[in-house]
Parts: sequence; C-alpha cells; structure tokens
Amino acid sequence: MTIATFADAGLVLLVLTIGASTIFARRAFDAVIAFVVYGLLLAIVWVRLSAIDVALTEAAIGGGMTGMLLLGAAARLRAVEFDSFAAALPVRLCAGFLCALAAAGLAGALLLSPKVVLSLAPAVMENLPRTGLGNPVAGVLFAYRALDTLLEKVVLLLALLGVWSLAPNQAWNGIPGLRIYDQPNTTLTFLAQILPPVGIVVGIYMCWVGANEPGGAFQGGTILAAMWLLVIIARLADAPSTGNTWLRIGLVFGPVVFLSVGLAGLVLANAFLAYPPGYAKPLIVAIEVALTISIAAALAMLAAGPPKPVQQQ
Amino acid sequence: MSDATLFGLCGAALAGLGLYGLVTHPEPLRKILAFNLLGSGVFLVFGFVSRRAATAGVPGDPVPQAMVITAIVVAFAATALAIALVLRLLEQTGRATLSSDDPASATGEKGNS
Amino acid sequence: MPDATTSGGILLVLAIVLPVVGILLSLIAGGRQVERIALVVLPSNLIVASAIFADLWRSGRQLAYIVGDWQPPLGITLRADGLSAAMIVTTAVVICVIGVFAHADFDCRAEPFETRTSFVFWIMLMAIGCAMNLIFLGGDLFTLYVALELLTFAAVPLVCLDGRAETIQAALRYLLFALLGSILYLVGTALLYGSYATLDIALLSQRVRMETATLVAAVLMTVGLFAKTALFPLHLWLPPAHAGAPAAASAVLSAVVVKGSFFLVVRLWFGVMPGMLGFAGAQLVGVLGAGAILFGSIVALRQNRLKLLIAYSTVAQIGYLFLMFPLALDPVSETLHVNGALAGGMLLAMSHATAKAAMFMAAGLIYAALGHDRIAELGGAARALPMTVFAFAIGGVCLIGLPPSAGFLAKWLLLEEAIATGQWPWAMMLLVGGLFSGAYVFIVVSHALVSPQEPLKLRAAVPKYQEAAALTLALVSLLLGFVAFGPIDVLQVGPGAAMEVLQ
Amino acid sequence: MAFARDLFTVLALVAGALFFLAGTVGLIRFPDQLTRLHALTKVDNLGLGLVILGLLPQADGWFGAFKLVSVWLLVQFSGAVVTQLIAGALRERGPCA
Repeated sequence: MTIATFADAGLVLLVLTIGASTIFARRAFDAVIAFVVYGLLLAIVWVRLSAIDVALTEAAIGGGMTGMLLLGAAARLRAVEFDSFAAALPVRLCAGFLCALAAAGLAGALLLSPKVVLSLAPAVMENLPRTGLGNPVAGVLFAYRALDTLLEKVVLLLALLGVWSLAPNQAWNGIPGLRIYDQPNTTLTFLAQILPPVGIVVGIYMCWVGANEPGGAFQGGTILAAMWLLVIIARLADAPSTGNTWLRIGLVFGPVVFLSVGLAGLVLANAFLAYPPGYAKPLIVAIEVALTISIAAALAMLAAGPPKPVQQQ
Repeated sequence: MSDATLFGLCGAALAGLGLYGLVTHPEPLRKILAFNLLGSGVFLVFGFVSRRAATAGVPGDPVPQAMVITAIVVAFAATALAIALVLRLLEQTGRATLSSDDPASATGEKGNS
Repeated sequence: MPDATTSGGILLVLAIVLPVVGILLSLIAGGRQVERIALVVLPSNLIVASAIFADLWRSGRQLAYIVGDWQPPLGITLRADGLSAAMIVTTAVVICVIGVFAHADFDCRAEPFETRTSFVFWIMLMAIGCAMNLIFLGGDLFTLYVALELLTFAAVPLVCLDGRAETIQAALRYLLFALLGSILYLVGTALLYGSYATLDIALLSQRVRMETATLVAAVLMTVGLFAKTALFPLHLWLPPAHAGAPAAASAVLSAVVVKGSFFLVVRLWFGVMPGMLGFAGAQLVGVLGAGAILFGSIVALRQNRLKLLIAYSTVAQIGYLFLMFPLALDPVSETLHVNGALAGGMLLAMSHATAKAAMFMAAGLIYAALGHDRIAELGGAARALPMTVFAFAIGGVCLIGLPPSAGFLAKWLLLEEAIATGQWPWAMMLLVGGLFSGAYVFIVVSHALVSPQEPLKLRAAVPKYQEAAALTLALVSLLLGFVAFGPIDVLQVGPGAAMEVLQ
Repeated sequence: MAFARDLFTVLALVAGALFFLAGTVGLIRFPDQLTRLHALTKVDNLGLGLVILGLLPQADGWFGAFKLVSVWLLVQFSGAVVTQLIAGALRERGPCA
C-alpha cells in the first residue's frame, strides 16, 4: 500500500459518490452539474491509468461538450414541470437487484480474468516504426484499425444528419437555433474575442503533436469546436445555415481525404487503407489535419442542434 | 490490489449505477445522463484491460485506449441525437416524457394486459 | 494458418466503400442529386453483393480481405462466408426494391430545392446498406460495434421522419434501447479483448475457453443484441417505431435493420463460441423465441390497424429466428453445429426480410389509397388495389410457411431437425406459430376481399410501379422456396469453409 | 540543489492545497451566491497560482514552464468571465436570498 494507492482509492470514492449523485439527485439540473464535475474527475482517472489520449478526449468531449449539451437541455427542461411518477418501490428494488447483479458479474469477470495477461502492446510497438508515428494510440487509430476510425467519422455525420432531420420542414437548411442570450452580453463578447485566438492555436497544436505525443484530431477538433461555439453563443457570428456549401464541404473533407488516401493505397501500397512505405507519416498527418476540420465542424453543429424556423422580429 | 483493478471495479460499479438509472428514471434527460454514466463505466473496463497489460516501457495497451476514444466520440454523438429528440418532443407537446399516451403504443399496452 | 486476402477480396472492400462514397457525395452534391446518387449506389451494391455470392458459390471457399495489410490480431479482416453471402444478397435486393418503391414519396426533383425528408431518407437508406454489409462482412468484434452504431444512427431518424410527436417519442425510446444494446455489446468486447488480446472472430474462436470473463462477456453481448433485435421481452420499442414510420422506412426497419443484430447473435454463438451456449442456454433462447411468437401473434391478432398488426407480426417472426438455437445444438457434444436448423433459421430470416418488406409496402399503399389503415374498414381494397392486396397475401403465405414459399422450406428444415433430435415442444411451437400467422393474415385478407356497401372512393391514385415493387419482393420471397436449394448449399458450404480456416 | 527545488515544490503545493481547502469550505459554508463566488475566485487565483508556481521548477524546459503559466492565465481569465456572468445572472434574477 503506497500513498498513490490511497490517493487512487480516494479518487475512486469521489468518482463513485459524484457518479451516484448524477443518478440520485432530486433535480435534473443538479444531476447535470454533478455530471460535469464527474467528467473532469474521470479525466484524472484516465491520467492515473496512463492513458493520456483518453484523458484529453474524456475531458474535452465526455465532460466538456456533453456537459454543455446536457446543461443546455436541462435549462430548457427546467421550465417544464415534470410530473414525477417514479417507478414503484418494488420495481426499483427489483431493478436495483438486477443492476447490482450485473455490476457484480462485471466485477467478478474483472477479478477472475486470466492471470496470464495477453496484450497487443508489443505488436503495436514493434510495428510502429513502419508508420513513422511516435504515439502508439495514433498508430492504432490511423494505421492498424484505420477502418474503424474512418467509419466512425461516418457515424458522426449520420448523427448530425439525424439531429438536423428533427427540424420542421420549413426550417430545413435554416440556422441552428443556439440562442442563449437575447442581447449580446458584453462580458461574454469579451471572452469570445480574447479566447478563440488562443484556443485555435491550442487546437492546432493538439492536432499537430498527435502523431508523436498524446493528442490528435479528436482532441484538437473538440477545442476548435468549442471556440466556434463560444463565438456563436456570444453572437459575434451566426451559426452557418445547415445547407451552407462550405459547411457541408468542411464536414465531409476529413472523411473524403481519409477515404481517398485509403483507396490510393490499393494502387500505391498493396491494400485498402495501407500506406506506401516511407510516406505513412506525412499521409497520416494530412488525414489528421483534414479530420480535425471535419470533427470540429461536426461536433460544433451537433451541439448547436437542429435548424430553427426563421423568426420574424 | 493494483491500481488497474481498483479503477476497473470502479468502472463496474459505475456501469451498475448507470444501468439502474437508465432502467428506473422515467425522465428522458435523466436516462440520457444515466446512459453516459453507464458508458463511462464501460470505458473504464477498457482502461482496466489496457493498464493491466502495462510492462516496462509501455504504460498500457494502446489498442483498448484507441477503442475508448472511438467509443467516447460515438457516445457524444448519441447524446446529441437523444437530446435533440427530447427538445423536439418538448417543442411539440410541451412536455418530454416517454410514457405512452400516443394511440399507437397504447393499443399495444392494452393488448398486453 | 494466417489469413490472406483472397482473389475476390476486393469485392468486400467495395461493398463497404461504395455506400460510404454515396453518403459523402450526397452531402456535398445537395438534396436534389441525392436520389440520383442513391439510384446508382444501391444497384451497384446489389451487383457487388451478387458478385460476392457468385464467387463464393463457384469457389466454395470464403472470401477474405486484410484491411491495410495489417494481419489480425493487430489489423482488421473482412470475411464473407456462406451466411454473409446469402444475407448480403437478400439485403441488397430488399434495399434496392425499397429504393424503387420510395421514389414516389421521396422524389428529390419534385421541389425546386433540397427537402428535408428526401435528403435524409436516401442518405440513411445508403447508410443502412453500408452498415448491414459491414455487419455481414466484419471479421472483428469492435468493427462490428461500429457497424451496429452506424445502423442505429441510420435507423433512428427514419422512425421519426414525418416529425409527428408520437413518432419522435418512438424514436427516442428506440434510441435508448439501441444505445443500451450497443453499450452492453461493447463491454463484452472489452472483456473478450482483456482475456484473449484479440477481437478477430477467427482467432477468438480458436482461443476462447470456458471462463468467467468470457461467460459474462457472452451474456452481456447477447442481452444487448437481444435488445437491439427486439426479442421478447425487450421488444417494447419496436411496434410504435416500425408502425409510425413512413411505409418505405417501415419496410427497411422491419425487414432489414433487425436482421443486423440478429446476425451478430448468430456470428457470436456459431462463429466465436459454439461450445459455450450449452443445453440450458439454448433452451432459454428457444423459450424467449417461443414467448415472442405467442405474445407477438396474440397481440397482432388484437390490433385494429394494419401497420401495427404487421409490426407485432415482426415481433413474433423474430421469435421464430431464435428457435434454431435449441435445434442446432448437438445433444451429445452440447455444441452448436452447422446443420439444417442453422440453414433453416437463416432462410427464415431471408424470407422474412423479403416478405415483411412487401407487406409494409402494401400496407403503405393501402394507407395512401384509402387514407386510413383500419383493418375493419378495408372492404373493397382488393378490388381497388388487386396487385397490392395480392402482394400482401403472398407475403402472408411466406410468413405462414405454406409451400412452395421459402418460409415453408425454412420451417421444414427446422422441423426436420426438431424431429431428428426429438425436441417435440419446439416442433409444436413451429406449427402453432404458423397457425397464428395464418390467423392474422386471414383477418386482413378477408376484410380486404369483402365488397363494401358503397363503392370505395380512393383518396389518391397509387403508382403502378410501387405496387409492382411490393409484388416483386413478395414473389422473391415465394420463389426463394424454389431456388433455395442453391442458397442452402452455399449456407452449408460457407461455415464449413470457415471451419477449415480455423483448423 | 535538487533537494531545495523539491522542497520548494512541496511547500508551494501544500500552500496551494490549503487555499483550495479554504475555498471549498467557503463554497459550502458561505451564506449566499455572491460570497460563494468570492471564495471560488480566491481558489482559482491563489490556490492554482501556488500550485503552478510550485510545479515550475519541475517543468520540462522552457516550453513546459510556458504551458504551465498559460494554464494559470487561462483559468484566471475564464474564471473572471464566468464569475461575471454568474453574478450578472444573479442580479437579473433579483436580490438573492
């Protein structure tokens, strides 16, 4: 038992308490606040698990972006009195028992998992020089399991299309209704003038170092998306119409570059999504840059919500 | 107990909590929150798997880490879609519940009983 | 023996890349071009699927493609065995015909600008094609997770395409069930990876051992997939979601989408861990299937709206698909093996895909023509829309399993296996389910055949090609019974070939 | 030299932690929103400042030190803005209880 173990145990207790309060909090708004805190704590847990890439993603997307979405929704829903007819006690007890059973099963599976630990880590490290990358996680995402990453981008686009599809017919290709303040708020405007230049530099830096160090397209793209949303919320610029050609091009740019490089691999290397020897790293960096743009656009638009009908003012 | 196991068990507990919330909360927003909790618990199981494979020089298996990054992005997309659905429901009906007062599923429930 | 890319392997890449190209292109080209793009992509997809099938049939060996030239376990392999080939062709045919049918409702060129419903519908139809292909071809459990998510995000917006509040509610409920399903599946992959350091199906099936972690993973994944397939008692989301969507969307949801997660259950148990299910597990799955048949059928009988009746019939038919698990279990070795029951189950899935799509299309046409789908007031429909009612009836024949339909052949195969292994209760269940299907199809058709007191006034004329589309799929389902001797061969050959690779 | 550096780090971190503790107590115990905000800003400002100061000698070269100071400046900045926004929202809602 070291001090670190005690600190970890404390962290786990904190995470569990706050996690539980997102479930058991009386009001939805309190639960959402707890969830944002929970997301940040979880990022620390991932640091303790030596998964810095995941920690960055969790902090940026899991805590930050998801938290923002949930807060926005909770604020809108707070106006509605929710007729709270919680499930009857026996039902809850029964559900609680089953969920405890599931958790216990999972815990048992973890504790009883084979003592001989198999892992792909050696194989990943051994083949990493062929990709020219220094960050093994980037190697997995963009070389070994590139197909998953490519298709996951398509998932993101489909989700965005799904969100857009919830617009009323006449609002199609309108402007996403991300209105929080009726009037421009001077303090927020100030923030939105000062922060984005810094944020954009950080976002680009994140994407750039991703090839060799923790970071990459997801984390960088999320920061860029946050900056864009800040500018939109402060009303320094309107969100683009969902039919905007540049927006559409930005959204598909990353996947198109990814897919093109993948198909070029059929000719230049010997398989789909294979990179020609020696050119792997520049190609992967190019893909990451293109994806950063697309991820930033997709995440920001996902958070901005469906287009709203034009309001007569 | 290693730190990996500790966090893995934490993940299992969080998954159980999230599952409970997802099943019992009647309010859609709370269900979405619970789903996120369940998701993060499951991601910690990946973290356990990754960390357990740590050896000298390698802090953990990068494959599960990459999978978690993919899954976090997917979970965010799912949350965004679910919230958009809830808010659209609110816009149209002035309330946001999953309780079936629509004729379609009401007939189903009546047939059930 | 390490995998190698086989000669026709590039077809597998094409099957996944083609729809993706279609989706990306549609987003840039804008709404008025989307239908045109889809009408290029969907038939091309059918051609690729047929080529995969033909290659497999000719060579008798499974196809494989190593993506990015990274051998598993590090990389991802795409594989097509007999099951995938048969399913991929069926799905491609159904989606293609649905594309033809949907032209009337989602005509992109009818308006001078991009419209919401047509833009979303065509892209999502291509996305469902992509997701299904990936589910059939994916050789890696995490790739299959991505495929499941693709399917979910493509299917949910289709449920609430018309934007009515109750369909949005249905979509939300569907999304929550689907997300629960995927996350349970995901935790299973984490546990399997933790134990065996691979998610490649072929490698896993060699390494998998009877262990706590593996068992927990298998149970969680299966429950998750059951939720996505809407197997009783996790079916609550299905009827409102499938009945509320526009006809073309209902057809693709009911005929195609639920088969995705069903196929993964089959992959998991027959492909990854055939020895794990055991006698009790197989019986339990069978009981759930039987529960679905009884519950779905009885509730379907009590519906007074056509689309809901068909949706509940889907709940019942999904139950049928799971009856093959107890019948495919070898009683001595307690291992799931490739036999007539598996072939029958898969044939049933194919037959249901075509027949159910035809029935939902027919219901949609009846709704469009009559302005309602109340079963009691269908009188005269048969005279007004003979082709449509005929399509519905033929689809019904396939569900009931009358000869010469594919449904008959499928149930015959299952029955044979039930008798051979002496499992009489399941044989009874097969027959009872057929009777139920007969009852609810009969109710609808008999109402449609009645002459109304006053001449029926049609609200709108129904395009002939839509009726033809419905009838085509119904006939495909019927004729599958004749040509099934071919596909059955492939069904048997495929997994056998898969076994060779494993050894 | 190394010992002096580590000692400085430890002392600064402990001092920073004390401010965090005080700020948290304030957040929980203070009677109304404005005084709670006040407690929070002190934590951001001094607590984090001391932690960063303590970590500076351990930083990974000049670039690392620059990143640490940037973190502090960014937190300062966003903290100030957010506090303003919350206080503004409180004022709009009327006198706070």
